[in-house]
Amino acid sequence: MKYAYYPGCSLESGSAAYDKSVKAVIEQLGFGLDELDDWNCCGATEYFSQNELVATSVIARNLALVDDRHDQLVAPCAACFLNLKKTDKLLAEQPKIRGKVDQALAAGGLRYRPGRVQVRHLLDVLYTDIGEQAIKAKVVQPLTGLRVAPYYGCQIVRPLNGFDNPEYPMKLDEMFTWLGAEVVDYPVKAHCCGGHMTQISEENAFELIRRLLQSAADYRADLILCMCPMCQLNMDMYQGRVNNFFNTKFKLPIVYFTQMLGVALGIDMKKLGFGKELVAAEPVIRGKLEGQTAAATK
Amino acid sequence: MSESAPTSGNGNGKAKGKLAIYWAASCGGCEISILGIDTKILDVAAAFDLVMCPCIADGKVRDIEKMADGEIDVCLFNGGIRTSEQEYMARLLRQKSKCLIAFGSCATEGCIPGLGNLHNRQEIFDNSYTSETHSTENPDNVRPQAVTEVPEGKLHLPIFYDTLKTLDQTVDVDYYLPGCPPESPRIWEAIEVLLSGNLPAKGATIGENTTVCDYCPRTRKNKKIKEFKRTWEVIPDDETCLLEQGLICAGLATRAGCGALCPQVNSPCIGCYGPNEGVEDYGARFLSALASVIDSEDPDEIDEIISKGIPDPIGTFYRFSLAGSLMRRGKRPAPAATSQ
Amino acid sequence: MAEKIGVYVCHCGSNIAGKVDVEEIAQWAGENLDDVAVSRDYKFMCSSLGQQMIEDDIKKEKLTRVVVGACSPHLHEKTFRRACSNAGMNPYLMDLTNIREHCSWVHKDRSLATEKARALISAAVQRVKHQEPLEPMYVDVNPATLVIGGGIAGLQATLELADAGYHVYLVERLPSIGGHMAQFDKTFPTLDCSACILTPKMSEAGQHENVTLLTYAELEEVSGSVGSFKVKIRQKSRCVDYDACTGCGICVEKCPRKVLDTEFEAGMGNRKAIYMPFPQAVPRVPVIDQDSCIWFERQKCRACEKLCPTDAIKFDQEDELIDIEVGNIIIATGWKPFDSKKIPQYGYGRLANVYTSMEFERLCNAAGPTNGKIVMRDGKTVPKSIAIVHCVGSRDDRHNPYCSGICCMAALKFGHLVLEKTDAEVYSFYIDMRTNQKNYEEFYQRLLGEGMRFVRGKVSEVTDAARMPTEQGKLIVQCEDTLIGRQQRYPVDMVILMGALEPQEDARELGLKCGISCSMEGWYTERHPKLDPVATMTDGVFVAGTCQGPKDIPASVAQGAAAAARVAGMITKGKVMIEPIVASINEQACSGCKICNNMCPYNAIEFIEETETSRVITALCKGCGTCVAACPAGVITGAHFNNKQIFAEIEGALWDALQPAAESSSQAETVPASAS
Amino acid sequence: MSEQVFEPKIVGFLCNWCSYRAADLAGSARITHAPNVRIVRVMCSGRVDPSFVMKAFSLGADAVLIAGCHPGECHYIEQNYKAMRRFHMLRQTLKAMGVEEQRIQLVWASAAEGQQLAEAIDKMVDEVRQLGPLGWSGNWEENGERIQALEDIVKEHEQAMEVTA
Amino acid sequence: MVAESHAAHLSQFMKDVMADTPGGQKVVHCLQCGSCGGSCPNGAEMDFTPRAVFAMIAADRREAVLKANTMWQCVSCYLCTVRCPQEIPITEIMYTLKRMAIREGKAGGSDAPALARTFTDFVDRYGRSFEFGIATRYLLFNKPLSMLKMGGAGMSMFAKGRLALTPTKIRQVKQLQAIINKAKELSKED
Ligand SMILES: Cc1cc2nc3c(=O)[nH]c(=O)nc-3n(C[C@H](O)[C@H](O)[C@H](O)COP(=O)(O)OP(=O)(O)OC[C@H]3O[C@@H](n4cnc5c(N)ncnc54)[C@H](O)[C@@H]3O)c2cc1C
Ligand SMILES: Cc1cc2nc3c(=O)[nH]c(=O)nc-3n(C[C@H](O)[C@H](O)[C@H](O)COP(=O)(O)OP(=O)(O)OC[C@H]3O[C@@H](n4cnc5c(N)ncnc54)[C@H](O)[C@@H]3O)c2cc1C
Ligand code: SF4
Ligand code: SF4
Ligand code: SF4
Ligand code: SF4
Ligand code: SF4
Ligand code: SF4
Ligand code: SF4
Ligand code: SF4
Repeated sequence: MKYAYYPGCSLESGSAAYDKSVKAVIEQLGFGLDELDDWNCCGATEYFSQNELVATSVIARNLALVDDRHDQLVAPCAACFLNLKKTDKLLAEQPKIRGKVDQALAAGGLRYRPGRVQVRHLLDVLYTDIGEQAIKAKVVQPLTGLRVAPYYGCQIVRPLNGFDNPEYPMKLDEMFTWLGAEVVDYPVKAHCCGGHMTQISEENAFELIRRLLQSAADYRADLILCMCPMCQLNMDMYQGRVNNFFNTKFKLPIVYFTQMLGVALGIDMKKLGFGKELVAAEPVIRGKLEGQTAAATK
Repeated sequence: MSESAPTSGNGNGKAKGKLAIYWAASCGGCEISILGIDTKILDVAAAFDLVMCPCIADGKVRDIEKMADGEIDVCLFNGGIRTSEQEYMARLLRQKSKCLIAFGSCATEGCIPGLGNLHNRQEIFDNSYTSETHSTENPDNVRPQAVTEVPEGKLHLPIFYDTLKTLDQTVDVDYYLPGCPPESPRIWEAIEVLLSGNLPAKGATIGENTTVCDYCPRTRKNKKIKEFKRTWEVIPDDETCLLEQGLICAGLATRAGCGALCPQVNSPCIGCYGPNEGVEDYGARFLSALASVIDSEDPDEIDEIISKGIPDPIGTFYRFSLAGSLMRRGKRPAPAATSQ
Repeated sequence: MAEKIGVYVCHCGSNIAGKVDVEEIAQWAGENLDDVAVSRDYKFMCSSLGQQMIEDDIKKEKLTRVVVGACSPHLHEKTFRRACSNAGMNPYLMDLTNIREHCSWVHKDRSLATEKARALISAAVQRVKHQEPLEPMYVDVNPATLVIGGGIAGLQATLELADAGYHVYLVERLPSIGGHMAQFDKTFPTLDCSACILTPKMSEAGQHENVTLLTYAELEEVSGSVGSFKVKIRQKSRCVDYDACTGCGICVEKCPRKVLDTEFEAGMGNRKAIYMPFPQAVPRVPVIDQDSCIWFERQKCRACEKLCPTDAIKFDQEDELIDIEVGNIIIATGWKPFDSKKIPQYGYGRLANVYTSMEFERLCNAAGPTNGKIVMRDGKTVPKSIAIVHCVGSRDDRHNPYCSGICCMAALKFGHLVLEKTDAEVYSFYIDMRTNQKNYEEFYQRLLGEGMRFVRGKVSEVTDAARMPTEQGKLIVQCEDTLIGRQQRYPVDMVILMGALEPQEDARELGLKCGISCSMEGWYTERHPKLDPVATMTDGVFVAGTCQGPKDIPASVAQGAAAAARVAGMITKGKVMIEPIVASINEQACSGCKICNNMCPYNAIEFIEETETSRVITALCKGCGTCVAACPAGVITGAHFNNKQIFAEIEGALWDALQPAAESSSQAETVPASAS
Repeated sequence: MSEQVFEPKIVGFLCNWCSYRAADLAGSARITHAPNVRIVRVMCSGRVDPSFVMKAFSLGADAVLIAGCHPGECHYIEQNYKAMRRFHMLRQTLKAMGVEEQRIQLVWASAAEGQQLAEAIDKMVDEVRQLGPLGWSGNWEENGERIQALEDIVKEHEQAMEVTA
Repeated sequence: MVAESHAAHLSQFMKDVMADTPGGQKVVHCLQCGSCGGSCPNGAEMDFTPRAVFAMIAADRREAVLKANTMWQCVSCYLCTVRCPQEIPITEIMYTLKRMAIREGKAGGSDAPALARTFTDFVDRYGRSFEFGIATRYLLFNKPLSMLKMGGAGMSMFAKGRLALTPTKIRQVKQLQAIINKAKELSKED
């Protein structure tokens, strides 16, 4: 298996921390992830709202760009993952649409071949392909004492993931028990973060974000782990405004799971893009982990 | 055509019979196998005069043409009918022979030359005479011509048919002797039958009614196949049935006669002895049996097992019998043969 | 010898003649088809006059074969076969071809319908030439019967037969008979006490002179066929001597090892390592659960052995295989509950106060772990509000597409019990209220009156994630109240999930052993869904109760009785006929390749080691012909459907297809003669 | 008679317990459908031998329909799975010979599915109509130049003999 | 599956929705159970719950549905889809309704179409999305007020280096545009 990497637009700018930590973790775990050359935007949810054929064609371009040396396309972003996967399935199963997309791609000199690449989410690759043994073997800084709330959001687990339960996913939970963290089993881990609702109807979105923060706080989480730039953005950037709006006092750092995985693997926090989140994570993490090591050495 | 038995000559003072051996579209292996009967060839020589056998003795068509109808007692005819000349010879020998025997796989069911029936003449020539194949150099695109004008007049070459036919698709046949080639001991057994005068019903195949598995010493347990394997993919153990190890062994469907030579040396039977008694279509029987034991109930998986394990179904099921089978080309030009 | 065939084409009034030119076809067949000696058309072939005509012709014209072109063989094959045998002809030398259902009734164009009918007649004529005389087989019916499953359906069947004077072997895999009904408190819609109506039946079965009770036993193997099945039963080791034990219960009382009872108590209570599932268990002989017994775990204890007054404890008892012979089998293996953990958004297993319906049955059962007190998992708090969720795992393509039929009523029953025993509010969240049996709708009316609250909407999720202070510490049931079209949240203390009835895990496997099939979902397939609901496609094997599909107790009982009646009918008749349509192997030619050995679901093909050939056990073969099509050597023949017959039929059906090609081949005859 | 639409001849192998009864049901319910399928009754779709299909093609059928009980609902428990496997194997084999997939179809129809069976037949007839005749036996015939060539040989041989004579 | 011959009796709206949605044939099987409406994170804000929308589709109430906010409230969380007992592709139908509403000029009441347009315009031009550009353009034209409210968070994002001020462009923009243009052309065909 060889992996092509589709970072997605957000990882280029707003979520550079994700990108950075993915790369650092991958390097530490010692396996290859080659960025797909000249990839284009997956269209988020926006293309599908306007023109299905354009949406699928734009996405199919990425699938067509994967060269013969790679048979897996890995996306870290939930929306990118779902769009790529959904399109791949659609094209494989609906010859009528595929016929048209083929024509569109041909206009750009490209060709889509059904079943050639497998679209995977990064979590799936780390959990399934790398696996417990390999990851555990590389842990140098167990996350003992840190209460993490894994947050899956929607589109990684629904509707097509096939590697975890769409209602009550567990893979990220399991991975963090490998790392020694205390995993918080809270009920909203696969509920919606509001998506682009922040842009359209803020107050709705605030309520959705509040539900997540509230539940994580109720379960006394130290921080929330996420795996999608949009989720991170909504819960992090809007946390202050949610506090203002509801008169709450949430102060929950929202970090990418790869960042925490990196910490456990002993990678320097600087290299993992910490510091870019608006609700600072470093003090919380250091506080907990150092306290723990201190307790252990006593 | 021939209703009476051939004049049997046993060397015991009776008049010697006449024997013709002819080859049409075939490889010559059948003749070698005849010679393989060893010293018994002398008994044959004692019983028969060899009036024709282009491979090993001189003989002129003209002499045959001059014979009276039915003058030849036995004709062993090997090879399928691919050209007008071969058809002419088949008709001629039929007319002149009391007993015409389709000898070997080519004559009985078409054999390897019959696989050409996947294509028509045009396709075959295109492939052979253009430089698509590595062994071809033909810059001027020369093609064989049925008729060529020379100053002396017209020269004729036999024309090459679209379709290779078996002997019995061309002329009436009395008996069949299967095998590619027929095993020498079976040839001798057949000759003994002929000499005995105790003839089977017309149209019979002189051979056994059971299949190769009957002679195969391998142990059979349970036939369930999740994956068909190609011969180079596994080194089979030499105890268990090869099919049960995933290899496509045609021994199941192939008439006994060879003594299970191939499976005994760790090589799956490829089916050269043709269908068993009473079987209408070898390939259909074989594929039905194989498909029946695929271990899956999911249509997609089944399709995958088949297309992965049997990329060339015609070559697998009809390697020897395409021409003689019920199978015909579809309307559209057949796709280029998938390489094995 | 050429055959003399009689061809009879039926008008069926205008049913056939209205679309097919019957007279013309009859004439054509007489003139054009080889070997046809007589060819007639007639208004109603199946009438006594029509049959008489065939009989007369057979005798007068010395017909050797008969072809009838009329309706479906499923309607009248028997009729015409009878006519033939009346005239002294073997009935299997007749072929009935369907030119009504398959032709006149479904085609618009008269000339096209006529053409098709002609082809069908031609096919039948070609086929019939190759048909062979066959003799039906008869076997005696063994009057003993095997009933598998001791739930209410199996009990009913057992008692009906035993009372009629026939012997019954009742095999139950658990330590006691009784089935699910034994776990219930009350039964809808009359609310009679389940134990009160079930226990008498259980003890009757336990004591009946005609019943051999085999509990803690399972079916191992079935061979043979209708009339004479040979059955192997595995009697699992109880570690208790069945005959010596008096059922005093001292061992149970003194056993120090307590384990969670996930069977009878549905995980709501405990039992001992040596146990009888419940006080009224039949038989009253305990079993040792070897997985939890201390002796089996670490060779300590033996308290039960020491205290048993009759020395009945036998730690070294082994499984025993019992061979029995019966004439018929009734399968009544019931259902198993849906695993509610498969719907994680309902929180079962994660949220303490979410219950399954079977847990709740035990919770409100007077003989249950709380003596019938409805309390939450902490064992003391009485809930103030309870939500009952319908259709959990039913009517859901992701789990089971079917309606489980009984859970709406069970939900109403629960509602009533809660309202009777507590002050709690009860909500039912339903999609449709299914109450369509006698007195069921009245029961719904009663609950409306008793103040049960009904919300029409499938529950979306049950959560403890509170959004408002009023929701703190509660279970929140979220759904759309579809009647007002709004999303709603209901904070409650307890949630009951009305899980689906599902087929037993081993239903398919057991079915295979007995030679019967299951639907996609795993319910046993009856012979006819309306007109033969307890028979199966395998003669001599019957089904009753919920193993055939979800149903309530009255329906299960009715089926148990019906199956018993069918079996009693067979026993009274004494003999059964078996169709001679079976496969046979030319053993001389069989190479022993074993391809066919895997083909037969009835295990009718055996491999004979000495000769290394295969053989069909005629009595087991059902005549499907699958092995015939599989044999690579072509040495299996299927009676009445052999290759020759079918090839001839194909040829006849296509009599008009090769006309043009035939012309060209006649051309080929005129090749030049060779030079001479 | 000018332009006639091509009406394919199709042989249908129907299982006695389900699809044959479905066809019966289509009849009782008067569900009209195309008259092109000539039905051969077999006890089970598992009885359908690939050689039946080949035989039908070689005798001039343009297509073959095989119909049986739905997977998992076989009257004989599981024999329709065998039919399914053979069907896939045969279809791939025929495809390699240039026979279009639509010419051999496998349809599941329970005894209750008269409507579905009728629809499947109509659909199939339509598809095969589009394809035109299969003409299997015709595809095997040689063209007229064969006779000419044989005549040439006869002539040449006669002439050759005269020379030596 | 509905037999095709029966499809003729369905409402025109239903037929259109079915034709426009992969797997959309299932919508006739809606049981009106309300799982979807009960699950939707924005269900409370919708004019009609998805369930109600399906009833309205069956009743051919096209105008009312396409003018409703329901589909614009959908955030594609797919909860309804994975819970629907009839496996109806609800979220995909929401997309279909969005497209229909835009096509038929009914999508007046929501800002979502504008956001979508802004977004795709950028992608059409650069091949990548460009958060800063999208946000400013969209907010400037659609919600100048919230621009002010956002300001603070936007500034912090900028300060953290999380807002790029210039878009990245893919190398083969021409190729992408050729594909998009061809796709647009093809989608007009039917
Ligand atoms: C919560 C709930 C409440 C209900 N309340 C009512 C009610 O009030 N009124 C009503 O009419 N109906 C009620 N029902 C329905 C009722 O449970 C069934 O109708 C009834 O149990 C069916 O009886 P049965 O004999 O078919 O199956 P079961 O009761 O399931 O009995 C089957 C028996 O077969 C045994 N068995 C299974 N497999 C094997 C095997 N392989 N070998 C040997 N033995 C085997 C089992 O151990 C069991 O003893 C309720 C159902 C539920 C879920
Ligand atoms: C519109 C409608 C459609 C239906 N469709 C279906 C369906 O598709 N499938 C299905 O399963 N069910 C259907 N049913 C239900 C079905 O009709 C019944 O289940 C079935 O008819 C019951 O049969 P029965 O023998 O009990 O009663 P009946 O059919 O009523 O037969 C009773 C017989 O007894 C005779 N009789 C009455 N009194 C006397 C007397 N005193 N002396 C002598 N003879 C007497 C009557 O004349 C009658 O012939 C339908 C019902 C309705 C109303
Ligand atoms: S190896 Fe081949 S010949 Fe031998 S038993 Fe197996 S299938 Fe038959
Ligand atoms: S030996 Fe086992 S069954 Fe007996 S009392 Fe001890 S634990 Fe209980
Ligand atoms: S009986 Fe009622 S609760 Fe049970 S599946 Fe049917 S509708 Fe649902
Ligand atoms: S009375 Fe008839 S129509 Fe009404 S709910 Fe009952 S079954 Fe349905
Ligand atoms: S015909 Fe069918 S039932 Fe009979 S032996 Fe063969 S596979 Fe078994
Ligand atoms: S498949 Fe045929 S040859 Fe093989 S064992 Fe069975 S009967 Fe014998
Ligand atoms: S969940 Fe599915 S079946 Fe239920 S109302 Fe919604 S769309 Fe209809
Ligand atoms: S996908 Fe859309 S409609 Fe469905 S639950 Fe999520 S937001 Fe609601």
